Amino acid sequence: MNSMNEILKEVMAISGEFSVKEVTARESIIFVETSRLNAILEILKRKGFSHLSLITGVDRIEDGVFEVFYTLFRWETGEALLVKSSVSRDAPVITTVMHLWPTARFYERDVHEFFGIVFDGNPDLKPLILENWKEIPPMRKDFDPQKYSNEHFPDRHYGSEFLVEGGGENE
Amino acid sequence: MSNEHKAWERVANMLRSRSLWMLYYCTGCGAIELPPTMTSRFDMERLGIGPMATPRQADILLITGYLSTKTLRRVIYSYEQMQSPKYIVGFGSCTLNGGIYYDSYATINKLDLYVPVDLYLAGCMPRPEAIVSGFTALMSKIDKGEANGWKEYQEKNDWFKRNQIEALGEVYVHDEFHE
Amino acid sequence: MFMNIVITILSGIALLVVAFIFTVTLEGIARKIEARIQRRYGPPFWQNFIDIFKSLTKYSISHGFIFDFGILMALGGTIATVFFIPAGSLAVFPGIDNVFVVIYLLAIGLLGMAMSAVGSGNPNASIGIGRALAQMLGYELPFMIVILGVFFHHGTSSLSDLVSIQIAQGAYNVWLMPIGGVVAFVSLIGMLGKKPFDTFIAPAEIASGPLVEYSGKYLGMLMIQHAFATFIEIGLFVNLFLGGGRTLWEFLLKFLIVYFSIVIISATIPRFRVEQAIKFYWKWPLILSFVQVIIVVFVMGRR
Amino acid sequence: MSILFVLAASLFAAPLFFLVSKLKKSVAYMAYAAFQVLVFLYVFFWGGTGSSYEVVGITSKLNFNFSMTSVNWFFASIVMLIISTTAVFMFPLKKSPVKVFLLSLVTAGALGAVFSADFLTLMIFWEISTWSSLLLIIQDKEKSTGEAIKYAAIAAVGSYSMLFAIFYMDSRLGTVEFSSVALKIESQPIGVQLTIFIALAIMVLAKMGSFPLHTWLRGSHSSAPDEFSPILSGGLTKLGGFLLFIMSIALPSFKGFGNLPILNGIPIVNYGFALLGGISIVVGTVMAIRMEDAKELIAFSTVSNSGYIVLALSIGGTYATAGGMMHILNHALASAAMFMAIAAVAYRTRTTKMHEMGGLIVKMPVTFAVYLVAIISVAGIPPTSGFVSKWLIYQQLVENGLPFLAFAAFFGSIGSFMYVFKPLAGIFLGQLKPEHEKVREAPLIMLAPMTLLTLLTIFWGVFPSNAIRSINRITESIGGGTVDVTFSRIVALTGEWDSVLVTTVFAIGFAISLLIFIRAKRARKVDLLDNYTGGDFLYTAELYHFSYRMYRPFDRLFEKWPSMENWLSSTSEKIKELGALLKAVFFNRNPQVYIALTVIVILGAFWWLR
Repeated sequence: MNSMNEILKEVMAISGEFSVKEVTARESIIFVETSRLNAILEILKRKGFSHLSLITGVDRIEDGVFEVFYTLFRWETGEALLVKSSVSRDAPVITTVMHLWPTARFYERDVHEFFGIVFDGNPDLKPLILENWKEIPPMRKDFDPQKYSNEHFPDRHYGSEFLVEGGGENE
Repeated sequence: MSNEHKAWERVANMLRSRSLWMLYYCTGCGAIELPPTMTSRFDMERLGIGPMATPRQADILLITGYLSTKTLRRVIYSYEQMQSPKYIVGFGSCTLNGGIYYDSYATINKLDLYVPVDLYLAGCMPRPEAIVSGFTALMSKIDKGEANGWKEYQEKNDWFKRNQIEALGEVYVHDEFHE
Repeated sequence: MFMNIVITILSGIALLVVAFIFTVTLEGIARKIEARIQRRYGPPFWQNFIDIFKSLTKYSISHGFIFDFGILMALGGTIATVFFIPAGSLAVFPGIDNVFVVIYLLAIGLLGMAMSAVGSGNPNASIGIGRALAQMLGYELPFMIVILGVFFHHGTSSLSDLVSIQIAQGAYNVWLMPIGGVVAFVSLIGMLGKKPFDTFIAPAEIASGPLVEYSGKYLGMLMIQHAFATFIEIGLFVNLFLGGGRTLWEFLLKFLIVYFSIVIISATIPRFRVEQAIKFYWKWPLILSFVQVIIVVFVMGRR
Repeated sequence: MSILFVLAASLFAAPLFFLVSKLKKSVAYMAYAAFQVLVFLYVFFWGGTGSSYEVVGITSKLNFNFSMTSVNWFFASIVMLIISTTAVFMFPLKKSPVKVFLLSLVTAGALGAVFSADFLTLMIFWEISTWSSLLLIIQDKEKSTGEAIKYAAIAAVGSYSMLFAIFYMDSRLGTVEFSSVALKIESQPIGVQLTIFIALAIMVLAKMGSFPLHTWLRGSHSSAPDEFSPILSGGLTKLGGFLLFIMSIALPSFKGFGNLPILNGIPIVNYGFALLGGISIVVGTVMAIRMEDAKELIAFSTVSNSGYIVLALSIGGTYATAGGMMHILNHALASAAMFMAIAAVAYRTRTTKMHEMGGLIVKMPVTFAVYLVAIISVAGIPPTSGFVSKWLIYQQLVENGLPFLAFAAFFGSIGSFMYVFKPLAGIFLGQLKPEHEKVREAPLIMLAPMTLLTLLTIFWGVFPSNAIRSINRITESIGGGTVDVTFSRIVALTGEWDSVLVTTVFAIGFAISLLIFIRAKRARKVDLLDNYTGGDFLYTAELYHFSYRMYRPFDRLFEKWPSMENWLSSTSEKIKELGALLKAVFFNRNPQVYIALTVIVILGAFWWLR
């Protein structure tokens, strides 16, 4: 059972260099451009990282990019691998991985709903959790939840009597 | 009201206060406080309060914690299925003023804008002792005939409906799972 | 002639009042016993009265004509059956209170509630009614076979005559036919719908089954019907197997003992699935009831 | 105005109706209905005036004997009541000249069979009605020839065994008349009595659809035209009851088999026959619970109820006989009413599949009421007549102490709650399907006969003494015991009950609950879309109508049980192969083999007949 580094070396041999950052003995992160992302994921799946446990996104608004994380897991040795790639904020399109992992369909639907990243090839990019949501995707940093909450859900106005008596009459 | 009707109403209130049936609908994190309240340590049944499976049979609807817009739609639908006289008890600070989720895009901040609340229990989340003392307070309120949230909902119905539409857009939604 | 009509009416009303008050207090005490078994205090024993009258004061919804008519038929049938149960000295129709009439009049109550529950259009209710009718086929058969033996041995199927025979004989049927008594007791638990056999009103699985759409006064009427049905079923068992009682108090005492033993059993046993319940009833109780009847018919012969 | 005139009129009316309906269908149907009603009234009101006896000589030995005793009157009035109400009922249904011709032939055959005084006439007229019903079954549905063949095969088994019985009786006793056979049969040796009894029993089982020969009922009912099913299950199976009554009660089979081993009061042969009836109750009930088509379900309920009749009339005794006869009357009324209700629903909704319908109580309330009273009677619940007959049968079971037959009887009556309730819930209750939005109540001409049957069921349920007195007249005429009946009370050995009292007490209970209902606050009417669904919204309400395989836990219990129909179809496969083998061996092409075979057969015949 070759360790994770040997696998990564084999992958680099096939698809070229990419930077590797080791977090713990059994977990590391690799940074990949979106153009090579699909090929590398496919190779990693063949090499043993058979389980896709999560797809999630991070909004790097200062660099103007969205980072998309693919968390892979290897059952034989219990190693986890985070494949990170970034997509520009104004045209966030990335190819789907449904052909590798069918379960990716709902992860991609979730990321699409909360970040607006389009996974082309995924037929089912409907809203998953929010109902009747008209605003921009809420997990983006340029969306202000406080403002939305104040507009849509009026607050309780605490008049003077509440503060002074400390809620005496509720006994 | 004729005094015969008033006397009958007083007897009815006495009956209603001693036999309250609670709906099995745990909307938030406070619901985990209910099992200890029902079982042998605090024994809610000795106050005449017991869980019921359907809104048709229930008298109290417990809003136990933060209330997201999706759950609020189901709460309104269940509340309207319950039969009056019916009461709502709000648990914790999330129903009072939004609690720690005051700035969230998904949860409401003031419960009694949308449904009439008869009793608030402070605490995040109120422990079983607080729940039991809250219920005894509700029972005395019903006994005195002051717990008229359900009458309010009937009289000021359009005010409630307007608030609901403002916050939720529409109450009866079509989602993919029910076509 | 006119006098005994008045007497029957009065004793009928007395029987109804006794049945209602006694059974509802007993159910309240039963809740206290169950609470004690679960190491808690439980509600006051008059709690069931409060629940019933509170439900009657509430508003309610109706799903149409058959929803109402079914409930009226259920409560009406069950009230009619109560008159045919002799309670010690209080026998409303001595001589013509036939057991088959009691069992089949009770079926009106079940059919009425079944119609009204399915009329509410809720799938939980239809599933509950399907389970109730299937389970009825389970517990009713052993009971009927055993009471066939009782009628054959005593040569009469009228309740009040059976009671007077047992009193005169001094030996209760439960001593004459011990296996029959045990089988009847087990199927009595099924009839009452107590814990091991209450799959048709399982609150967790099918939201209290047939009762899912009943609110307010319908619920109150169904609780009254349940109280009367309990009185009929346990009264039937006491009269058939425990000699019914010379005075009203003796009957009520035996009623109480039988009821509390069932409550204690049902407080400690989890719920059966429906086919398990039917398989259970068709295995041991049915075989034992056949053994008992064969003993009675071929060995003991007529009295 | 004797029986002959009535019989001749109904026989010659058949071709007449055929010709008239060639010109104008509705006129023919009206004439047919009027004729049947007239015959019924004539038979019903003429019966009470004692008995008359007529003979029609055809050859020296072969003559038809007809009699008008109380037995003939009882069965004639039941059969004619069902046929005349169905005749009125079927006016709006699809009309065709062939159908009206066959229907009137069926009536003529049934009438002749019921008035017969000897086995031969009974056999001949019965075959007329069987063959015409055979042709009638394949009128409506296209693929129903398979079912008709199954019916023909089993009917043939019955009629051949009866034919054998007739010839055997003629050769042994020299007569086929009921009364004279009854006199001569006691002196015969046990073997003779046994063969006659068994041969006739096979005919009864085949025609009533009891246990071993019940598989034809389901197919013939589901493919028969809607207007024929009530006659088939209400009328024709009752002819089996007539033969059963003659066979086991009129010919004193109890004395005849007296010296066979007795099983608490019943000779072993009768007990075996009753056991077959018991098994047919259990099989009919279990199969009925698992049916998804309303007509098949009621067909199996006919199997179960004819099991009751076989059980009751074969154990004999005063109460079982009275109970059996009363059950023939009740089941005729109830199953005819059920089939008519289902036919009315099918007339409006074009289907009899229960899960394709729902909520029709809103659109067809009267049909619902008719169906409700009919199922209360089939289930045997007090205010209706179904309970009276079952109660009488139970009295006899208790009196003789027969645990296994009692088990079958109790299983049948409690199981009947399950299968009678399934169509009620599937068709009438629950949410209305959108395509049934425009369904209207059945036409008045359909409702009138149905309500008549319902009122009769309730009348004989509340005042059973009226029916039991006429049954007493029958049992007296053949020397059996009678059930003593006052105006409202029925007294039996092991207990008595008062039907008027039960109904009044039920009315009092109903009034008390009505009082509570009105005293409390008025309920707000809510349609079936506003239902508890675990807090979620409900848009397509008819998806929520739960009626497909309503008793799933019960079905799972009986999945692995052997089914009679599969067993029969596998045997028929084997017989087909055997036939193919024989064909290959004997029927080859060259003629000499044929000649040789015929010669051998003729020789054999001569040897046997010398």
